[in-house]
Amino acid sequence: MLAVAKEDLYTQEIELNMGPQHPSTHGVYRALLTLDGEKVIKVENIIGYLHRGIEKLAEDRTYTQFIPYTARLDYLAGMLNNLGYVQAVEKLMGVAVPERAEYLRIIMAELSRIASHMIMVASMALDLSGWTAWFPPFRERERILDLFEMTCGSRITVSYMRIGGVAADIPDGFLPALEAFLNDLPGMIAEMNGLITGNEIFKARCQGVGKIDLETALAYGLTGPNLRACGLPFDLRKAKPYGIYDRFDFDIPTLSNGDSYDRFVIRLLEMEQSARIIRQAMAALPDGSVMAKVPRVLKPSPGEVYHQIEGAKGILGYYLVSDGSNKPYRLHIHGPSFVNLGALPRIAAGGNIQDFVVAIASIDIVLGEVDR
Amino acid sequence: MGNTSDLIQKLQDLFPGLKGEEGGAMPGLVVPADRLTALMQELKEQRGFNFLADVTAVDYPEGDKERIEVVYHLMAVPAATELRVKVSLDRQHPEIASLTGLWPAAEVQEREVYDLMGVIFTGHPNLQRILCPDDFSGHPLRKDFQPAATEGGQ
Amino acid sequence: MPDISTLAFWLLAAMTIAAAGAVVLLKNIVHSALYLVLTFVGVAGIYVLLQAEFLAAVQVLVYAGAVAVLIVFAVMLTRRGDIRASNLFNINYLAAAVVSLALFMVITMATGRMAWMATPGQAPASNVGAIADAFLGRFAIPFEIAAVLLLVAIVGAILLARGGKEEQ
Amino acid sequence: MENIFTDLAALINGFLAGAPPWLQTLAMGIVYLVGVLAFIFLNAIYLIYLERKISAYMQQRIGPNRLGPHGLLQSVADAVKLLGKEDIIPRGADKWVFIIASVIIFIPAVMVYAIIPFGKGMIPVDLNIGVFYFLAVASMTTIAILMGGWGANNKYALLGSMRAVAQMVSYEIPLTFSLLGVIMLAGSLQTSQIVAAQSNVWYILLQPLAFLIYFIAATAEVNRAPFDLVEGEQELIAGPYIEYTGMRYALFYLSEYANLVSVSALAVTLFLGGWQGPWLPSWLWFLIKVYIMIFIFMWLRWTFPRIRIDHLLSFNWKVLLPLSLANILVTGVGIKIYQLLTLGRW
Repeated sequence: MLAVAKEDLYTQEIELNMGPQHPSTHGVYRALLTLDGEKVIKVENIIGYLHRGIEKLAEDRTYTQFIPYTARLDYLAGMLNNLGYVQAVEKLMGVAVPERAEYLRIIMAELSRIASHMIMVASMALDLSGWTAWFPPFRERERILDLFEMTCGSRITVSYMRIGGVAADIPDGFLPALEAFLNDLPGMIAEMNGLITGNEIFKARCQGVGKIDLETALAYGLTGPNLRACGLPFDLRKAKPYGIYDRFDFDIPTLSNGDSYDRFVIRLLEMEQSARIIRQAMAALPDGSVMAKVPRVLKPSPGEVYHQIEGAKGILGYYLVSDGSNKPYRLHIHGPSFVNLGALPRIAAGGNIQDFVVAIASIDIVLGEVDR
Repeated sequence: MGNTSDLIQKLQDLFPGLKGEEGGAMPGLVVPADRLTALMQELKEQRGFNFLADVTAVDYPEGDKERIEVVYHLMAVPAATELRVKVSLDRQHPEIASLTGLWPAAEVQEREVYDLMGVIFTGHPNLQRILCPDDFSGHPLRKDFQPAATEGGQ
Repeated sequence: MPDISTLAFWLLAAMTIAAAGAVVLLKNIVHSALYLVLTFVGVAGIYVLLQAEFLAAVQVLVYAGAVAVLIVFAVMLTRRGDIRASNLFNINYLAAAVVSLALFMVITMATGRMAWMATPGQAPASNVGAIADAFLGRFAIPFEIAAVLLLVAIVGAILLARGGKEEQ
Repeated sequence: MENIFTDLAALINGFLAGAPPWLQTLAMGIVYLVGVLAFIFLNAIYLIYLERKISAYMQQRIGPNRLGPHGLLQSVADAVKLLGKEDIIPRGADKWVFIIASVIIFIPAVMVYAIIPFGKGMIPVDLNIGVFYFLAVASMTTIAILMGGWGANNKYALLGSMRAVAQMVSYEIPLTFSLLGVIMLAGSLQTSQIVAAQSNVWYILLQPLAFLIYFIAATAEVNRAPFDLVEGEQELIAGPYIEYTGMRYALFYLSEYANLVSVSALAVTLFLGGWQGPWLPSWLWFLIKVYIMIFIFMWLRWTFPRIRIDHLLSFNWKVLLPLSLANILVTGVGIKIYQLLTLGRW
């Protein structure tokens, strides 16, 4: 009988720098992997390559001047970032927003959410080498961007929301184009389901990979679709409605496994719900002004506010401290990607390199928001 | 929110030195630094504030009470009740116990606060710079921080 | 002009011996292992000259394509501080030289005493059938025993790879 | 039309009528080599274009359409661009291993064409061990990838070559076994005879399982999606090829397409009746069939996500290998039963 002590049979661990230039890190992010063969033993996040000091910049800009910066945080869901910021300032100042603007905000925010989820499903398919599945979401996302461009002139960095309303009313032709888009959206989702969701290889690579249970997910501060994929129907739009979300009828899709596959599927399900909200908002869209009467120079009275909205990637929070001047004394942005990425070492350890790529795609980070 | 004043009352009984802040959009507590861990444990395990929503800090260099305030936002999931907890720290030696033992979510956020504001979190497993480069000096979000470019230009 | 196959033989023989020498003499063990591949290929070339194409293909497939790959692979994965000086001379080279020299003498003497006969006529166009007949006819039992041996080796490898029960 | 290539060969041979026989052999060898090289280069250039067009078609895109009519010259331009690129050899690399690997990879890719019957009487060397020669030479590709991966002194390259060894050495086994059924039916390893034996019925009908196993194993052997783990651009970026630039990188690319053509050609020869077909010239039939095979390979590539390495290996050892062994057994028993029924004896 061959007697080999276990200590004699060991393999040398190697450290592998994945990034900052790597196709699957979704931007300039570096993961320092400790590998045993191909198995990932330890993950260390190294971030900050895109740090622009936006929180510091905010202290030197007026409240209105800061709006464009927000769209550069999560640049895949600019409208949602705009929304969170202007609502935080409005909460601080007690500004009431006209009805029409509220509805437009909902439409734009949900479109932004759909666009962000589209990027996620597309790039996750691509990270598994499912090249063809990359195209349907991007094709449809283009139409969302066209709608944004139609309204505010920008596609990504929208800066559409204003403190007290929105920058511009929607042009003629917007609603029919939106209607057409919403009619085609289920087709795209079905296309994705046919192309990739039901694919056996895709399932085999995602199911059970990067699994996290609900309790751990909460402890690690996971929010948004990543948390709902663990089975908790927690969505701020329902749990603590901001804006006029309490007027809409929609469901919170949940899945229970908390693995990469569920995190992928839940995005597809959420797109459908967002479409439902948009349809209701379109039907109820009132006439009227899109901008409240706000003073030219905004000087909120001293105080502080923490406003959270349900961003595309999780709970997006703005902590705003005012000292009574026309510039924020302190602005802190709680980016969901930042915290979700913090949970990655826990989520991804134990799989191999390919599983790591799946895990990082499934938590859906955007480095603009991680590094701020 | 009627029951928040009850909550604050009860907590004040438990933790002498605790101050309540009502009014505003969110109830808040101000707690002495040495009671923070115990208070957070109480809030998490007995009061249902099981989710650490945010950790940040604000620098107040001026006035007679120069200080750094570390601000914690908690949330009860799934009820979505929010609570703010603040700790005032000595601006020269800001030091506070880390909450990573209660919430692993605190790890990255406390690193960020350390990096940008210079607050030392004792007991943190890996308190290093996270957004700025490792060889960066200074803590950019402090009010008296001078960016290098401005220094050179002056 | 000499016969082209004679020329080819000398070229191949020189290449094979040079490569074999490199396996022993080079300081970088990965280079040694790669030269081993060249040695195998050279031997396969000599088989071709002997019109034993099947044997040559087996030589390439099994030795150059599989055995050498595994050797190179194992060598590459073995951790060494400096791979450039991983195949150095040590004191054992004296003993090795004695053994190799003795082996060389034995082989030379044996070949020298052999009465070499030129085979009459051409080699058969296809010797695959003959090899098959030999394997499955006259030498069926050794062939099957070799198969059993390989099976045992595979089962052993699987057991080793699976590890002990406590690891599962 | 049927005989243009054979006539051309005969013409060249005629020029050499007076030369000594060794010179004739050498000259004809060079002619065949040039022919095969031209075949490989033209195919590779066109296949890159085809791949881009097919993927574009599947992805609702247009694909290359700027250079030349319908973008036909795009790959030529790319090749020229690659030729002009700087040849970078990393400082830490094992220089000679790194350089030679890019050349060595191309040798087996060309050598395997020797036994491919491109048409009636159009086989460069009709070796009596034909199919076996193919497998033996093709197995050398692994060592070139291994050399490239190790020589680059890059962790991604090393991981890629580890995958290459695990994948290619293990998929060689079902690949070889899947061909045994055909060889047993034809009773020969010679590709010309295997083609001739399919004049009545293609072996894909008699050996459908073997064809399937061959197809899957060949996809893994030539590292094409969904088995392109060696390159794995989403994980290992380009695996063993990561540090190669310019023409050296292009050589790997080229040999990959050469391998794609050769495994398709072997599939056609062994399972799809080779060059046989009505009306059209034999070499055209061969080309058409090869391109149908290549299209299926491309179809797969642009449809499936990449498989995971442990799934890949367990699929090989637990599914393909037992199936290919069972196929040999069934084929052997079937041949004996057929002989009993038709000849009345074993």
